[in-house]
Amino acid sequence: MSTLLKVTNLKKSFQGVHALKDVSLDLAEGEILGLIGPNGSGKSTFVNTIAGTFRPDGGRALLQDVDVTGLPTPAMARHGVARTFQSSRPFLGMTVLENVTVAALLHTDRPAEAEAAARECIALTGLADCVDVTSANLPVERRRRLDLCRALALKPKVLMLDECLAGLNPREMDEGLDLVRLINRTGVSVIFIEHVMKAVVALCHRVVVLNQGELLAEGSPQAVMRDEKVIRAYLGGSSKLCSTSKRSAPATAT
Amino acid sequence: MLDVKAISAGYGDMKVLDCVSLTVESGEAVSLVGSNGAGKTTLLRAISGLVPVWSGSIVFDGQDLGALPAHKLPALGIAHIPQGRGVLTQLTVKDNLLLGGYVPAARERRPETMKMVYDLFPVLREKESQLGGSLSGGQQQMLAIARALMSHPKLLILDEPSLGLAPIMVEAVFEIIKTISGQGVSLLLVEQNLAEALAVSTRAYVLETGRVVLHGASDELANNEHVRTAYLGI
Amino acid sequence: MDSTIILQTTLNGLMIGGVYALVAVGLTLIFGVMKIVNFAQGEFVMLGMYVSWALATFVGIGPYPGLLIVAVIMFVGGWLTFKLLIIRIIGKSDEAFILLTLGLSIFLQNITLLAFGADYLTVTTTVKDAAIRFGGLAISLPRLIAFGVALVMVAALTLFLNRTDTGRAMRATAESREVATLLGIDPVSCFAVAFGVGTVMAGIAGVLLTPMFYVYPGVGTLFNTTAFIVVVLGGMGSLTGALVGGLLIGIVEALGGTFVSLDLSQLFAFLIFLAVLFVRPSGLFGRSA
Amino acid sequence: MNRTGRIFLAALAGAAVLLFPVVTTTPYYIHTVLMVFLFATMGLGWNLIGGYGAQLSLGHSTFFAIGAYSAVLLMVNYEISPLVGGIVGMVLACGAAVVIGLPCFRLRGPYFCLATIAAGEIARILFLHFQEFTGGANGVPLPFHGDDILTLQFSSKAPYYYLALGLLVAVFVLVRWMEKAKIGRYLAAIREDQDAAESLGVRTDRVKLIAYVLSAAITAAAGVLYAFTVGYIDPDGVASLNLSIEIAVVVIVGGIGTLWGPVLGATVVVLLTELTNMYLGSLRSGASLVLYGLLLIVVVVARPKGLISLFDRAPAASLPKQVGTRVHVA
Repeated sequence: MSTLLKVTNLKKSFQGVHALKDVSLDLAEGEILGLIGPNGSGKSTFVNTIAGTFRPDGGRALLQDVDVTGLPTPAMARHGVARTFQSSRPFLGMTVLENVTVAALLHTDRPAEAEAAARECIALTGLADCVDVTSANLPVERRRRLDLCRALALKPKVLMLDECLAGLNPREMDEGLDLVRLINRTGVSVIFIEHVMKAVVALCHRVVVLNQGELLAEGSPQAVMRDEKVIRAYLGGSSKLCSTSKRSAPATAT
Repeated sequence: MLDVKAISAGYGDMKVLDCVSLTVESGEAVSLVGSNGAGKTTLLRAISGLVPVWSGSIVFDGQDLGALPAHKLPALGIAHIPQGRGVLTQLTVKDNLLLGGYVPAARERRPETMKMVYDLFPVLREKESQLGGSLSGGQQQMLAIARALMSHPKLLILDEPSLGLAPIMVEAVFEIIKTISGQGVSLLLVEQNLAEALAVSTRAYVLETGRVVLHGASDELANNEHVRTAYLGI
Repeated sequence: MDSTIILQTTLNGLMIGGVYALVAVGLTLIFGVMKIVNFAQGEFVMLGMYVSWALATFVGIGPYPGLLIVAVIMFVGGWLTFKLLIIRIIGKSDEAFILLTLGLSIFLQNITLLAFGADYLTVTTTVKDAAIRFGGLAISLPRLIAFGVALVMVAALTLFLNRTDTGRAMRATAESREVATLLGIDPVSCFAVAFGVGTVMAGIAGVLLTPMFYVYPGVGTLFNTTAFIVVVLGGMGSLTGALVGGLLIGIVEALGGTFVSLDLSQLFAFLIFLAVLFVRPSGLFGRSA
Repeated sequence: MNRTGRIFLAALAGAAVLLFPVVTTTPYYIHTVLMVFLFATMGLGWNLIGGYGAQLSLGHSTFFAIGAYSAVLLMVNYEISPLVGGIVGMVLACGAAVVIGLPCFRLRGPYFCLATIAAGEIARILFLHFQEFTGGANGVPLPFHGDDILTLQFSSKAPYYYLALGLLVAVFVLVRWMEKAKIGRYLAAIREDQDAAESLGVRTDRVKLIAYVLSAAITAAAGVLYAFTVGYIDPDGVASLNLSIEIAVVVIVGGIGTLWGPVLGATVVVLLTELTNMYLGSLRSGASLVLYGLLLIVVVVARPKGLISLFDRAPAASLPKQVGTRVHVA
């Protein structure tokens, strides 16, 4: 697989706090790359810096050997780097179709064409039953789908998903994972940020762990999960939990 | 002491909490765990009156909180440290602390409380005339806790106190939380650092998509298969 | 150029700048705490002038002795405005506040026109024409008093915000309504106090201006735009900024009016305003975001 | 109401509007309705940026004045037809919009609004100052040379009425097309959430600038027509902050970001002002403005979506029932 996105020595700090110290990573064509790490480790800053929300203080981002470092957000989207937001951000006053049409207009000037393309994406993401529903009236699960659907309509090369499954129950989460796989199969490379490890393990080809704005580990999901450094970072410098005796757990279910 | 009965709540049309019940006894430390977006923060905010409760009731110390505006709750003895610490960055450390004791009952005892708090956090005394925003993340968390203590709370609500802190700072913060808990203040804690959370608390609730799916003694939950696979990836 | 004229002009500008500062400090307090722009601030200045005029004409209390009465009336007026109108749109967009206060400004200006007509009214005081002279320069006494009272008011407000619990509560509310609430502060009553005090500042400015300006319904518009300029120039929400900005605009207008062209005197203020807005939107004394 | 009923009513309204100058001979009435047309036109133009683009501009009188002054001065000083002068004015207004818009769109919240006020006031001061060119505060009267479409001068009000109506209809059609076109969709997205719009590739600054420039051109066109209808312009009349405010108020009262809002708003605001002036007399000219201020206050507090929201139909489609329920797997 050839490298699609190559990030080298990315740096970003806010008022003296180094959110990203020196992060380098590659995303291969067709890959789903998991990006994990404790809250505040710099995952969202990474996405925001690549997506153009923040200008990096240093480092480079190459998309298919084109330098896209520090481009503003719309330009990144036009180059084929799409993202979703940690908290779902549909255009609340618009219907699902109108939402997706805005995204589809990136590739055409004709609203009718864009609408047709939008309808395809909507069908693909399982939102057909609420095409004309105002997105403010959608439940969380549908909003998450709408996020993915809008991103899909952009026909991106790279899609960065910032906790796109947050707030979903296990069944919905499984459906969400299927949807991400589907998008990936259309030829979109994915950077996948998620806290729920089960989802990361199930979905990602490769995982990168960030901690304190630095790359902590990298490898297959299974290998990373077993990594002593990673366990320590997640458990806050101690391994209390691992040392507790392996009693069976008669916790009360409600 | 705190009795949350079957509450539902959310933002706009979006339901985030679905019939959640929870109790915190006097002097008890309870933690609330679950993945991002499960509704933990919303639950804390609903208790503090920052999010309107659609149905169900919240009773604190025998008083129904439903009818009270949010700013009346601190006077009852509820202190809530929000996610991101809520330090007033444009105010000095001292002004932050003075406002911690803004409620009338605490205001009378402010000088002595201030001394007590400074003894607990000597670094704050050193920096008392600096702006809150100039402190490091760890110091800001100390300030947030110190400010909460200024009101002599009966119940301390903490939302992700370890967020964005270096591991060594996390340890320190949890040491302090343990100390406070040891002094008889009830705790309700949301924390993604599961190990620390379960270590300081006696009981815990697991929240998933706005519902309590598990609850029990902290050490039992720590070994629960579901918790371990879902939240720790072990 | 004659240096005496330059000095004299600067001095005149400085004095009037003190009053600009007073109007702007009220505006910046309201903006700082509530994050809203009050387009009716100039009309509150105008109302202060009318109340002062009415006291002098019908009751025989001159502007300076009547200062306190006007302050109380204006506080009640501002507080009522808040309770009747402003409170209804808390949490809505910036635009809603701009439009609401714009409507209020039009309403107040014209209701005054209906009540008192368009005549230019004057208030006479014993000090109206008095002046202090030194080294070839002269400061009219009303201007000096206005300047002095303005400085004292700004200082008092600063002390109030920094040294009292209510003041601290207001600063807390200014930074985060939510955190303030969690500390037991009622943000809405802080808003009410801010709006009331902001109105008082405008009213007092009005009183101080009556000996030097004609009193008429449209007089407030003169101060509305100037106050915005000053507030943005100083950095929205910064009291020191509003004070320095007020003095600066006063001097710029006076110098520009004297040495370039009287009808261009406001132009310079606007140009400085735009320059600051584009180069440093946080203002001279504001904290950059 | 069924479809035929609606078509019938629309036809009736259309006929009434077309025949109005024929049945009434009072120039004042014709002038009043003409002003409704002009304000509706300006409202539609303002709405492009203020409503659809959600950038509250209180400096639109600048464009109005540029249009009016360009056409009038070119005719008075160089005998250039206002049909040409008007185009020049519109182009100049577009230029001014670019100059004002480019830096101002970086500003958010109340700063944008304040910047447009400042720009407008600067323009007014400049119009006042360059007396040899603009006549300063005395303004510029248009000497009457007899009826001629090339000089836009007519002894009767009726031709102006039809010109204003034509302009209104043209702008209305343009805006209606834009609402559905790419730019309209992008503007709507910007209004909802600028950051999210950018993440979908919308170049927000560019889109806003296009809307602003178009808006300026429309306002300038209205300014040209106004100047020749009234036959006299001065800075306090055509470049004032009050005019800027009135243009915005028309839209806000009617319904911001809607197609019919500006039309409804112009009708209500202009008629209200004229009627109170007529019945209470010009001596008490404050009365109409008191009502105007009150109207604005009431609309903002009680009807933030404008009077047009009184005609709102049933709420849009909602979610199919089964979607709302969640199956929970513990």
